[in-house]
Amino acid sequence: MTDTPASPPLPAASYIHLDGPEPRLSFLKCKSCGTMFLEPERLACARCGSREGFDAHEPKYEGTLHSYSIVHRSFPGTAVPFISAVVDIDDGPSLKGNLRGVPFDADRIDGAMRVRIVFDDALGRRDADGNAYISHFFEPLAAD
Amino acid sequence: MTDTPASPPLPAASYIHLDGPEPRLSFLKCKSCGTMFLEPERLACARCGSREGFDAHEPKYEGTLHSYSIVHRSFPGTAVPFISAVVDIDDGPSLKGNLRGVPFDADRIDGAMRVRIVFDDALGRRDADGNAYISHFFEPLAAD
Amino acid sequence: MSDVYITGIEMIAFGRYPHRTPASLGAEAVLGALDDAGITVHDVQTAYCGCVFQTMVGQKIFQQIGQTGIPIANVSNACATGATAVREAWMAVRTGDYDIALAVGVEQMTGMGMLGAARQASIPIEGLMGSTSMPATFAEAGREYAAKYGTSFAQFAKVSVKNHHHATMNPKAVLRKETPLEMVMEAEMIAYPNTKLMCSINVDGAAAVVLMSEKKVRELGLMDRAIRIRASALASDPWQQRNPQMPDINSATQIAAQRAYEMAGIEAKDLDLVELHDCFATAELLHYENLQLCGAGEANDMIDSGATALGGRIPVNVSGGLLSKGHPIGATGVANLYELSLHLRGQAGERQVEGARMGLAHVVGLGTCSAVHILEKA
Amino acid sequence: MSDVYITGIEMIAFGRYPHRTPASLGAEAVLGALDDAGITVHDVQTAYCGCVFQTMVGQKIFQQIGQTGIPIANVSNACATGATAVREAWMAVRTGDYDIALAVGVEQMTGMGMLGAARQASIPIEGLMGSTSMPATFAEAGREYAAKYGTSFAQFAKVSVKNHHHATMNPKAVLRKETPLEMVMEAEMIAYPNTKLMCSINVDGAAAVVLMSEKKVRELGLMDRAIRIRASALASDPWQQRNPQMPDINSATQIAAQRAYEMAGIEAKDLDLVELHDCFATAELLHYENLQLCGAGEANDMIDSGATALGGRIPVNVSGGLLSKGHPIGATGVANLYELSLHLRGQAGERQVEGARMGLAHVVGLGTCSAVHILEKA
Ligand SMILES: [Zn+2]
Ligand SMILES: [Zn+2]
Repeated sequence: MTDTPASPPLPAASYIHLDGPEPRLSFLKCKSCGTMFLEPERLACARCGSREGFDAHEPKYEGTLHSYSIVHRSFPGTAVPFISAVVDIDDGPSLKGNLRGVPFDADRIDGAMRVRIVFDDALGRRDADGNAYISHFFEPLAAD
Repeated sequence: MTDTPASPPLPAASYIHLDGPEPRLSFLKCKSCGTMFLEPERLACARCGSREGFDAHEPKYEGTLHSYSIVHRSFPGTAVPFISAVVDIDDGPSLKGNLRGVPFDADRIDGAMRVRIVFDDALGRRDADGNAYISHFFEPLAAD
Repeated sequence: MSDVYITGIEMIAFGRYPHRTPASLGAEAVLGALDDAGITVHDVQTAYCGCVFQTMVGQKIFQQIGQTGIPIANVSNACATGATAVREAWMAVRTGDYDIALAVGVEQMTGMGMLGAARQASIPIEGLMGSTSMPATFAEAGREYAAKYGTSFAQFAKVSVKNHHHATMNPKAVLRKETPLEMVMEAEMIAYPNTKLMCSINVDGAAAVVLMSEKKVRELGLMDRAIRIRASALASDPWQQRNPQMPDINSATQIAAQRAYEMAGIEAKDLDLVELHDCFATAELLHYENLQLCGAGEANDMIDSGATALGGRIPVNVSGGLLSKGHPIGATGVANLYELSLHLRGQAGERQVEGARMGLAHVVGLGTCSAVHILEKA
Repeated sequence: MSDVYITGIEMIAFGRYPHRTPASLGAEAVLGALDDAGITVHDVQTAYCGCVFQTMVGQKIFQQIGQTGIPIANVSNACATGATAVREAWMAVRTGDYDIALAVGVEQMTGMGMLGAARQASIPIEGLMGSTSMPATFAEAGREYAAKYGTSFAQFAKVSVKNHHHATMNPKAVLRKETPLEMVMEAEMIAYPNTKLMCSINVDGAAAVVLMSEKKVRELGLMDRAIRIRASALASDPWQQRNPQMPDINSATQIAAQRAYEMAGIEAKDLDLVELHDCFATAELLHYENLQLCGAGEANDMIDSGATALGGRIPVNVSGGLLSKGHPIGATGVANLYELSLHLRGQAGERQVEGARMGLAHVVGLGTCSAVHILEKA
């Protein structure tokens, strides 16, 4: 039995970049109105309709929780519970992700908490070729 | 190794009935206008719109070839060549089926030939439970 | 431009019909609508069919009930599919080219899980980057409102209590039982704050409607049973910062509602009842505000005070709503109009909104679009 | 009622775009059509998107190019999908409610086999009860005509020779090479008499069109480049004895064509060119007769004499047709109008039909429906 050497992990979303020492985020920013988008390429801006093009933009790695749900039942095979969260990133777009490091109890979750964006292995998930992935996660800033 | 006794074959289409000594055809016939349909049940007549209902109708087992194609390539896994034929059944509707007993050569096929409707095993095809099926086929009458 | 009227409408009992086809379900609804209008398939001049999971269902329906060669188009607009079919039929009559148009919505969902299917990716992202399940998506929409206005879990749950209660009076609803508040809150938690009893139910169903020009209604002497379409509005989602990461069910609804009120020349206070898109209990409260039934942040009071219950100031989802009637996607938007029509005709039985003269129907489909219709007793 | 005009139209080069999405392909066509009309996304008041294999593509397109909240509906009508989208946009303008409507058709078919998928059953019936493959289905339709009028294999094959020749002058066609008669007849036999070179090609593609009311065309000063829609007709299949066992592509086409001629107040002899639904070479000859381009049984002479070739009496499929341009289902019906518009504007280059003033576009979708549009230089 032989082990093939592990390939480097891949980004779990196109806006996660693994080309530097640390994973980083990069979004499209409309040259005309500054609106940010998550896709790697677009034909025009959904907000202003401009076709002037987009700049790559790196946001802050902190943000504010906007909304969330504590998920107790999901698609078959998905481990539960987990917290699905929408975060408004500082100087960036809104992003969806798992909020971790908080109890699964709405009474103990500050619905407008400040969070940091961190990167980690994609919960051990592998694609058909065995590749590992890096995903973003949210953690409460107050936990520092 | 044990053999389970073979179940009796099933009809390959709902208008084929295996409840007598020989397979037979039965179609819906509109009580109002006499139009015939292949489905086992309908809400109304597609021709006249009547909701008076339908009688069961057994046609003749002969008919006239209306059109055909010699199929040399079909869905993956389908044995070719075969002849796909549309036959106008005497005192019945039009029916699609395999025309057999003729050469795969358009120059040697009489496009308006008289045919008989026969029944036979469904080319050895079995469903997931191992059941055999009985299908209808067309054969040239002139071959008698 | 002359008005357009509903003269025939039908909804089949929603439920599970694993051995039937969408065409068969749709055809049953169409025949009922034709009978209700007192016309035959030969009178229908054009038809629109809404169905999400299958196509060419419109033609297949007419293959079941009478093939007359009329123009038939199939439309799809997520959960606004049925309403979009109605709107297209309405527009067809408005062109002046057709006097009798038919719209039918149908869906066969038996066998589909309540959560739908996960999106494809190189690795599954569900539970890794949050959830894209519908219960969680609408939970997040609800939590957004709650964060602004302090809506409690119990207040969201009361929506189910109310709508399930309404459904006990609707023989065509799939879930017909009282669910007290504790039962709703203690049901299996799917995606907080949506428990299982706060999620709509995937079922099979169909509904159909016959629309006629004013000229034709008068010619056939149907004005006494006719329902006037005062507005038909459709909106797509305008740009919003968090959409589509957080699907925006509010903006499209707000635009469609505003357009509908302007078209009808009325205000929300003129309505006698509303059927709105309660796909999850968390959604209903948001739409009170989106549809201008209350001011900003007043939805909590609306549900607490019983204003939206049968007998209240503005009854909402007296049919039982998607939460209890069931939600056969393509049929839902037409079924809403069926409910309104029953009330405007005074035929809603035990759940009748007394003296109802004006009603509003709303749907929202993720992706995103929203349709609003306003109907009035002719 | 005032006329409706095409003021902007675009088709992307058909081909294989495995790394793009239907929304991206559609958005490219829409931007081209907007540019062609000299307007922006903010001017569009309502939109219709035709796509068979995916839904909510209309909204996704506007999410790519500008979300303005307009009404967007997705339509599906088999191979008549794109044409149905155009027809709905045309009706929207005809209601008087909208001055600028957009229709887009798109399909991403990369990876789908040319034969499609077999129907599900307890056992497969393909090759047991004849064939339901498209090449065989249209072969049988052709053989029906041949049985009546003696059409030969070579005569059917000449359709491919002609249309492939036309495509050599169309840089947006996917197959651009001459195919002499022997090459067509000696290509792999798929379903006699359709050889591989007599089957249309599944490709990705998109096309979009901007429609405007007469008032708006004048206001924007676009009349010099406008194309008047003289007719838009849609028909479903009337009852026929052999349909659906033998899908009837003729009746629906005949009805749609007759309605279109009546609406336009013209006859077939007034046409300068035709783009018709040559999904298989065997289909084209039937449609000569269905569209009244010739009398009963005269299609054989039409193809033999070159009457339908570029330079002939009534050129058919000078774009190369579905046989060479490719057949991205949802886009095809809009792409036909693109071809007509090029000719009516005198911008078709090498394949220009000289002095073209009036053109007809036709599609037929199994299931069954047919749409016919008649366009005229304004
Ligand atoms: Zn912008
Ligand atoms: Zn009949």
